[in-house]
Amino acid sequence: MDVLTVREAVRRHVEDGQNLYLAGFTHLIPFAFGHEIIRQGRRHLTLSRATPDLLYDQMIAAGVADRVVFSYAGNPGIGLLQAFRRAVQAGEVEVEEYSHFELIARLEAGAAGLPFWPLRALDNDLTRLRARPRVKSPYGDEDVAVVPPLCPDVTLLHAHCADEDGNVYAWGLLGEVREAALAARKVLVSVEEIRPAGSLRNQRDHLVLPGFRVESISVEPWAAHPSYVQDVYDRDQDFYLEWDRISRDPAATSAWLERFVYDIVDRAAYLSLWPPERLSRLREAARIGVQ
Amino acid sequence: MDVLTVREAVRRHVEDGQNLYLAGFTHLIPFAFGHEIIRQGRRHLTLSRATPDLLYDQMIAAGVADRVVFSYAGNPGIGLLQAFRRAVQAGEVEVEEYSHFELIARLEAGAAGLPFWPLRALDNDLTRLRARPRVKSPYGDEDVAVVPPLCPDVTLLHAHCADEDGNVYAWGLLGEVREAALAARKVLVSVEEIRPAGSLRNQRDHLVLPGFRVESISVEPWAAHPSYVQDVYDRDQDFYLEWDRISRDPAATSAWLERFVYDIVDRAAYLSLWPPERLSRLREAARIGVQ
Amino acid sequence: MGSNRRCEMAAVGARLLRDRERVLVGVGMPNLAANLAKRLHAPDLVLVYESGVIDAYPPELPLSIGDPDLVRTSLCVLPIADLFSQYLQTGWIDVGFLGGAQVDRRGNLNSTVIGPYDRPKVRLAGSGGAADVASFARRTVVLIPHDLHRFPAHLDFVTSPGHPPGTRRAGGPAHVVTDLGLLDFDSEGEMRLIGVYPGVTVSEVRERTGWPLRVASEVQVLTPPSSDEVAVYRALAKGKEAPIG
Amino acid sequence: MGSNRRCEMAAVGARLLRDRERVLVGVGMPNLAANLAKRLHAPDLVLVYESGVIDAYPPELPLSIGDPDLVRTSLCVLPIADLFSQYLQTGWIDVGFLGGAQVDRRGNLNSTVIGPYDRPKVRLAGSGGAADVASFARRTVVLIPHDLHRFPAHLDFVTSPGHPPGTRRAGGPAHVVTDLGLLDFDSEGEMRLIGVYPGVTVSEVRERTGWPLRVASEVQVLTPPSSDEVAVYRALAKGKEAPIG
Repeated sequence: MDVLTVREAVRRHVEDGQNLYLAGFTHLIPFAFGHEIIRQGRRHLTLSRATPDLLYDQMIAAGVADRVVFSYAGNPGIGLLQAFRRAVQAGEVEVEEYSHFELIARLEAGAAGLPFWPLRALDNDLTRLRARPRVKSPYGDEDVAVVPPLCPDVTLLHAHCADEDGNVYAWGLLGEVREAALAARKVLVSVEEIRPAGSLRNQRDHLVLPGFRVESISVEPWAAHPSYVQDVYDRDQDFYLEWDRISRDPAATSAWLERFVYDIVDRAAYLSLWPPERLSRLREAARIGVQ
Repeated sequence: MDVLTVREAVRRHVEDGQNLYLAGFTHLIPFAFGHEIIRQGRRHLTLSRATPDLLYDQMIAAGVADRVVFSYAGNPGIGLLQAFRRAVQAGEVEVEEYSHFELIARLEAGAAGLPFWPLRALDNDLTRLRARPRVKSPYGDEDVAVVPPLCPDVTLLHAHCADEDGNVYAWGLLGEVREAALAARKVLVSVEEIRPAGSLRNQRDHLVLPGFRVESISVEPWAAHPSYVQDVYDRDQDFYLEWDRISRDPAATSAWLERFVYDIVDRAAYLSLWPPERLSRLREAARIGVQ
Repeated sequence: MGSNRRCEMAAVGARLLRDRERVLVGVGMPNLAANLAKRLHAPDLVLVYESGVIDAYPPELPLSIGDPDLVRTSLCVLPIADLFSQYLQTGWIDVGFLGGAQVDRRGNLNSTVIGPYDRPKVRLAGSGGAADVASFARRTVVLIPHDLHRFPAHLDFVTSPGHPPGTRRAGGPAHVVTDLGLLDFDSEGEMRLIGVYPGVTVSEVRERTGWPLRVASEVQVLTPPSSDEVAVYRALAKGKEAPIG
Repeated sequence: MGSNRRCEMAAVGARLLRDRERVLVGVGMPNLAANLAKRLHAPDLVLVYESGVIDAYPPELPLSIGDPDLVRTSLCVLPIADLFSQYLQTGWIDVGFLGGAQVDRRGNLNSTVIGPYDRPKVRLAGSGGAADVASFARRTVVLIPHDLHRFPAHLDFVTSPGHPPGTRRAGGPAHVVTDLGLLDFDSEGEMRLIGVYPGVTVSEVRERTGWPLRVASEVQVLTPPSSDEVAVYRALAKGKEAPIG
């Protein structure tokens, strides 16, 4: 396990053509990693994620992806992902689509090292269109649907903190984060802060991943902005609404990417583009909720 | 969800011939429920449990079981389960035996409502003897072993506490407790204490089971003795050693059951048979460890 | 759709939820209606969100299923895998409370594409958990605005299954709540109008439905929102107009 | 078996564990030896117990794999299902460190029955996780007293698989540590004596083995426990004689 900058972690471990899973469910979305991947000009990626969210919309707009593996491509609580929508309608990215349950079952197969995972079949057009196979139970007449494993080359995630041994801690909604990490060949993690080895031992209920499953830790506060980190900073809901507007216009989308991704060198530069009051407000809002 | 005495819970919900899972992994073993089942004279039970422990040894000695489903029938850290051993050698109970992984996979199938669960095959005599079936993956040439679901009629467990809505909280080693509960038709729970509805909401990391999955809660402090409850009382290791001696002798075993199970009316009476210093020592030992 | 009609829709949707039921709540109007129910006649309604949240009681209307308030007020947060596998798939969710882009006469929902799947005219968000919820919840209730685009004769894509041709399956869609009224499904699994809001006519509903809609022998006029329902609706919806629908 | 031989056995077992390895620790002598290694040359050894405990550092020797001290000093506690499925089955455990009632020339272990399975002469505890560990750990090390009953020509039951007939599988048994010496497995997967404690002869080992034991061309005399090893062993084993073995 190495402690690396986000830039160095992406440089060393993320390659063209890989299958990536930028994990984090509604919060802890690893925007810093995603933006760095755009900046370093990776191409022909397969982007896997149950909920692509704004991050994949931006990455698709930047042209890094050939293919998206997903189950819900919406702007949560707001509407559609416009860059994703355009790219699919134009045939510029391939989609491989599941229900949440099916996609997460694929990760479970990957995390367990098995060639398939069983679940009850869905009687819908995705099942029909993709001719999802079934397996007959040897214990009776029932058959069940099965999905193949999803094993990302690299899973990238953001967490509350890690210790110097690479043990990763997070809380709140974890969605499919753990499975996405355990299914991956490599795991890169950004964190709000890093603590001395051994100092988080009393936090064992929040351990997400032991250090021996982690390739690198990058200390990057605010790496999840505009998504949130439970109890640390709130979602920048205004930006989620703004993105709905920006992303409807390809030119505005490009301009945003120029200014907030390509033209800056790192996350500190990104943060300097946001009014400090806006960021303090998000911190404040997150803390109000903490009992 | 009802709040019932242990006696009433067993009277209402445990019937002859059922498949029971008295859950709890090395700690939280529901001795109060087990002893009550003996006292009420249930017969022809299938006793399922990864690690039968002293509790099933006592229940087998008392003649409640026709069949044991298990993966490790030892006295942990000490040796064998003598009553179990004798009963099996005499052909008085049937055994249905797995590795830990296989047994827990059966519970996972039960908890997910699926007709089988996949895992990598074991090349051992249990696999050969029981002709465990395999399933071919539709995604390649691999095949995997599959085990059938284990769905106990009743799972009985002990936990640290519950609230008045039946939400159940525990921590420490949970082993296969959650799966055993979720796989069951009914779940009966004993707890060290019960708290007002809503008062444990900040303990969400320790929630084992929501109230809507629970049939009844029984307030029964020390219900897990001689096993332990993490941070509340320690294992009565002396008794685990004593049982090794007692259980080697059928007459001594019967005498123990007479005195500690049949001749008493409830758990309070059971506890009065133990020197108070012994119990305080166990409480003390558990608290020393708490940071 | 005016704010009045939204309020009527939320109230009628809420009334379909019984106290102590476990309801898996979709984003938008279902979220509003479920929160309304919990604040009125169903205080022990168990709100479950596909993000893994069990038994939330958010102080304000959550903006999405991933709102931090949902976590703070929850009984617990499950990995999604466990929620779908051990609670939904096994029949422990009483009601799937869903929105959707389109619904057909069998209660099938489309939230995937308009046009052909491989080259869509409009690419929508896709299933999320909706297909799973529609398949495994003990019944589903759909909340959706009533117009010809949303009630087409033919769906381009079935994301979430309704009732199969010719039969009514156990589980599956029980009710559809629209901004015109309330519909259920008859014994053949075909959608049927059973109630309208005051001032709405049956022929108006038929005109805004893309197939010859079946109508119950008696169509009731739905009780307008009570002053309590209106007050709670307003408090919930305040400042949250954008995300709903 | 005398206390000296136990100490030698623990020391030789411990030396087979390398720092930073993840070792799944069985009850009894394996537990003692793994804790010895962690206190000496392998401070970052990751002790994993089949009870779900990851990276424990118990202040005293735990009485069983379910000791409350293991939980208090652990990095985390996993549901057993996750440990077996996501860590063991996937090859993340480097060493399975196991005891057993009997071992044969292929490294197969029996901990199930003596006599026929369906009407055993002696019914033993069964696999627990041993069959899973022996199947999926990257290598296994077996610690077992050396006598004719424990090293029979033929096992009544194979609980935990060793090397298949005629070949050596990747993974599987790497070493066997006994109270006479150290054995490994040759390229055909057959057990072979490679070391003896000072004062033990090769013919003594052969006499206490139930088949014609292969012997390496050079059998080393094993380095006796250092004073550190002895001191730590004594501190660990103190008052814990009963459970070991």
